[in-house]
Amino acid sequence: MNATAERDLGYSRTEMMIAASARRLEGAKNCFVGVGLPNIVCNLAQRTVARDLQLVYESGVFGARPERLPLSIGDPTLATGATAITSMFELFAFYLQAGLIDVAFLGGAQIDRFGNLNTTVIGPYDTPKVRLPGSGGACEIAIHARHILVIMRQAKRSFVDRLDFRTSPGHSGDPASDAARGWHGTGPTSVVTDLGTYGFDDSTGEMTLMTLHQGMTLDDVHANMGWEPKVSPDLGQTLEPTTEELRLIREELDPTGAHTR
Amino acid sequence: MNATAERDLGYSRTEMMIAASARRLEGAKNCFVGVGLPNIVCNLAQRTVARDLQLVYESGVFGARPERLPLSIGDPTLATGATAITSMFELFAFYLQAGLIDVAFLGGAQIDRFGNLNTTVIGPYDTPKVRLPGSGGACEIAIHARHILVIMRQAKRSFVDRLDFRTSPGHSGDPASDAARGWHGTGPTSVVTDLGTYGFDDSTGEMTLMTLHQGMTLDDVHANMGWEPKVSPDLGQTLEPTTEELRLIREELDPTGAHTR
Amino acid sequence: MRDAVADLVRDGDTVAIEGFTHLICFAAGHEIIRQRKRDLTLARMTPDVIYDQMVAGGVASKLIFSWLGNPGVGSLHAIRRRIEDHDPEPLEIEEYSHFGMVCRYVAGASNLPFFPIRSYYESDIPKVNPKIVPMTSPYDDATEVYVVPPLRPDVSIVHAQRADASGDAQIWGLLGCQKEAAFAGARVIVVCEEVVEESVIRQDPNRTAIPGVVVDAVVEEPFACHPSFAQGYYDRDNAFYLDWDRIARDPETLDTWLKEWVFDLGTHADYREKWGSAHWDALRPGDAMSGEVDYGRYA
Amino acid sequence: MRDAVADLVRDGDTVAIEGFTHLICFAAGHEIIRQRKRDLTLARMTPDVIYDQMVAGGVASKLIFSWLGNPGVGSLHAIRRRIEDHDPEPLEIEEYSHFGMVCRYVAGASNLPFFPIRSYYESDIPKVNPKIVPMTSPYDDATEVYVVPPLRPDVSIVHAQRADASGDAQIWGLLGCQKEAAFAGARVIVVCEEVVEESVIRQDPNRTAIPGVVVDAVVEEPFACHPSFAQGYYDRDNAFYLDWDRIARDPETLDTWLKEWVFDLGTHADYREKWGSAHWDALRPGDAMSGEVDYGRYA
Repeated sequence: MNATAERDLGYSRTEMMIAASARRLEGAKNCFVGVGLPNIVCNLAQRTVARDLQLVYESGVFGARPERLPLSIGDPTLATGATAITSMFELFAFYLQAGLIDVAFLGGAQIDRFGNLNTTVIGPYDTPKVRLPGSGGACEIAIHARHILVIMRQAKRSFVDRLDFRTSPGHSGDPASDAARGWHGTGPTSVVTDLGTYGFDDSTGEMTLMTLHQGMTLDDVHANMGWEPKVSPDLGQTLEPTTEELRLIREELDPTGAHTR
Repeated sequence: MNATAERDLGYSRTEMMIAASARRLEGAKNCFVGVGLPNIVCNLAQRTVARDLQLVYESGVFGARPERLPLSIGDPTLATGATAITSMFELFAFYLQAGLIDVAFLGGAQIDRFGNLNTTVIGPYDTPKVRLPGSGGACEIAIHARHILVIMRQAKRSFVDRLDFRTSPGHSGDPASDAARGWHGTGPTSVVTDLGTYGFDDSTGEMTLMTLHQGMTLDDVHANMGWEPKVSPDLGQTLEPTTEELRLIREELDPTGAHTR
Repeated sequence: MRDAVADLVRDGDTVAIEGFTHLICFAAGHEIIRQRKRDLTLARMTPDVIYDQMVAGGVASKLIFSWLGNPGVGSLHAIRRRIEDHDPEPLEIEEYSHFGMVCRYVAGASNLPFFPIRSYYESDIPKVNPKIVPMTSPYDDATEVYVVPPLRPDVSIVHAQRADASGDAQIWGLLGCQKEAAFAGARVIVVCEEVVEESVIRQDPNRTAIPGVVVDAVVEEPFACHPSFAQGYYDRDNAFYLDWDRIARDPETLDTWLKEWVFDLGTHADYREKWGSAHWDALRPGDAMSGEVDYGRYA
Repeated sequence: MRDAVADLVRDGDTVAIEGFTHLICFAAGHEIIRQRKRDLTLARMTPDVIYDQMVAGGVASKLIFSWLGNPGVGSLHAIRRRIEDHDPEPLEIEEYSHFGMVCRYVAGASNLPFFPIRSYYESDIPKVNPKIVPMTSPYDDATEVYVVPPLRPDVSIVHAQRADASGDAQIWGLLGCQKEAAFAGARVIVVCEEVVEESVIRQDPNRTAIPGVVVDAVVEEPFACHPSFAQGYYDRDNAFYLDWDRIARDPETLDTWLKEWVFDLGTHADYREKWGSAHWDALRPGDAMSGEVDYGRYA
């Protein structure tokens, strides 16, 4: 887990995260794309496992066909050639709140074992240590998108036992009570980190390690997690990025390496 | 008040109503146009006393420039060349409910002395004698348009002491309570009939005869009203239609005479 | 159209054929009559001639509406006979104002349990419709509003000028509540004047009213809105609207009309042919082009 | 722009300069800084670099927002200093989610006393913002929602690609909540890339987002959104967004920037000139035309 190791693998940890995340979009009809890495992940998925994937942006774009990697979720390349552009009211009301969104990517400064996310503040709200961006659309996305995929780099300070602030709800810890919420969303489905991939246990709603990335160990996971992680009895190894995935990332999606190296 | 009298005057009673109504739009910036006669009245006003009048249609058109007299409030001639076309939600929410509409025309099968209107039913609601169209936009128009002008032919069965059904609210009879309603609308301002024109008394909110059309008498009014009408101490005579108004109505707005003769 | 209606419209459904004077899909209504669907609840802001025909055709047991008339002409006689005289049987009604109906669709499209509006104050409408209920703002002003419930038709049928094969549909001219009705529908049929290449839609994404993601069937059916109109394609056939007043006044004349113009015809193509090309030519407007805008290529 | 801001923006006002990544009117923000307005409450879904500049320029005492960042880049350092360190003084904040902010504008535009949304469930956001309150549906399902109050800015400033002299404004590409913010504003400034003839607007009325009836001032100001973008006119100047991160990290660098690029310039024309024409040429996209539709002439 150092620079040498990364060179040996032939890909960066970020590239591993992107590839592992993109594959989770297989079969998805549409995806609500967030800022940053999810942008690259969705664009990769569209070029690999989900060619018919409609990219939806909270900026009001449905069915984007970006000719370049968008610089933000509001890049003009998203508007030109899209299927539909709507007001943000309609995007949030008619698409998201109505339950039309299959998958959304979220991330955050903090996540807990139930997939609750904090993108608001580190420290107390009124006297913050670090003021983060806040919800944006995350709070309602977490509630309404059918599936939530979380991409986050793993560290003790971000995978925490207790959030400083709950911006977006995850699982409650009681699946029966979750089902009774009557939300379209089933909450976080997967978490992809630079160490491995996690699912959520059906009976407890708790984050569970499913695969480790090549070169990573359970010790790495323990060292970067604020609670004792549940581990799947079938713990496996994450499939490595393919040559084609790496080519797409490096040549088409992030040629300058700004996001991925 | 028969065919001979009308011929003598050189214009029909309907033409008198149209001309008198159109003049009430003097200075108005925009007007919510209804189906039927109001359509002709607004189009006449736009050609005479209110050249900058923006025609607004509940079908979602703002600033219409019809090249022909619209056949209904949804005529395609209203869309072509308009300033803006909006969804009906936005028309009702952002324009009407927001208080942007200066004047609206309403009519009905029944009106009472306070300008309450019935466009729903004659007889009991559940066992109707005559089922009328219902509210359409009238209920909210009555509440939100700054001024309401009513155009109706006068008869005992339509100017009634008690409505069979109150579709659209007028004055309550207590101006203090009206002011406390907090509505944008000030309720009915004028009623133009085939006999004369009426205002509403500031202290009682009651319909008051202001002018009689040429050839009409107080007896005619009494004969066609379901209550004892208030009469202004300054009762005057309605200005007759001008040659130009008649030319516009006959040559441009209703050349077949379908609505006006 | 035959397959779309057969597959997606079921006896007992709540069906909304929307379009405010504009883009009213008469062809879909005729097909529903032809397939003898039964016990439908018909929702529409303005039932118009289309629902008068459908009610006369015996498909409906209930009407949800806000303005019940033949616009610019007068009454809908078949519907009135059902309501006033229960002739040939009663017709249940549930009525709102226009804004109330629109907001029912908005709530349905938005998955909202209710929608607040400032209307119905001092009106008798809430007295005859218990679904319109008062509510008080929780804020200091304690403003009173009324709320209406969401309307989620089992089937929404909307017409558009053009759509691609996936159902991405574009509309210009009067928008009515086509978008809201489509998003509110559990099943959605988009009928259009022309099916176009996806690239035509993607050239002007701001023009897209309805995305294919909510659409279950796309039907290309030119002149499907006759006697209503499609902006830029054909005018309203006002003579027919006037004529309908005469036809619908007499139940026998109406039955004859339904037999001749609906039951005895197999498809809307037959209907077009029966009217004849001169009729359609006469309804064509002149040109009034929108001009273009530049979205810019960002590659 | 000078007159519009001088006449319509007053100390203590709530000001909304809207535009979601697209059509953010930096020129208006700069003019407000230049005129040393004070004690403003700044409302925006995404405060973006524009409000970081305005907060640094000392015009604001409060922020209403839903996402506080430099989109695609990182933090807004001037705002963070005010919030985290009260440097140079505290900044009051009132925060929502995106949907909450959008619905505040919708409620403001619609004269609704509250707007219901299905959000904020199990989130801490309502705990820190007492204006977000729970409400129960009056219907049988008794669904719980949260409601947000209307937002009625004293001044809304929105940018459009083109407008006529009356303020009838057309927008394409991302729409954000330009329309809702404009209708919600008590006073409204429309800034545009081009003032066009009324006939251009009337050729395509479905493209009109904002009618002149709600507009108090129209200002033609090309490139007024730089470093954000105007679809079809210029690209986002991403280099500047990245550079702002460096500039804003250091208060002194930031003050120097404000002096050089705002206070020492009289108008946005000076700003355009200072960047130079090569800069603007480099931001021009290629063409991607919308195609035309035919509204039809009905005469």
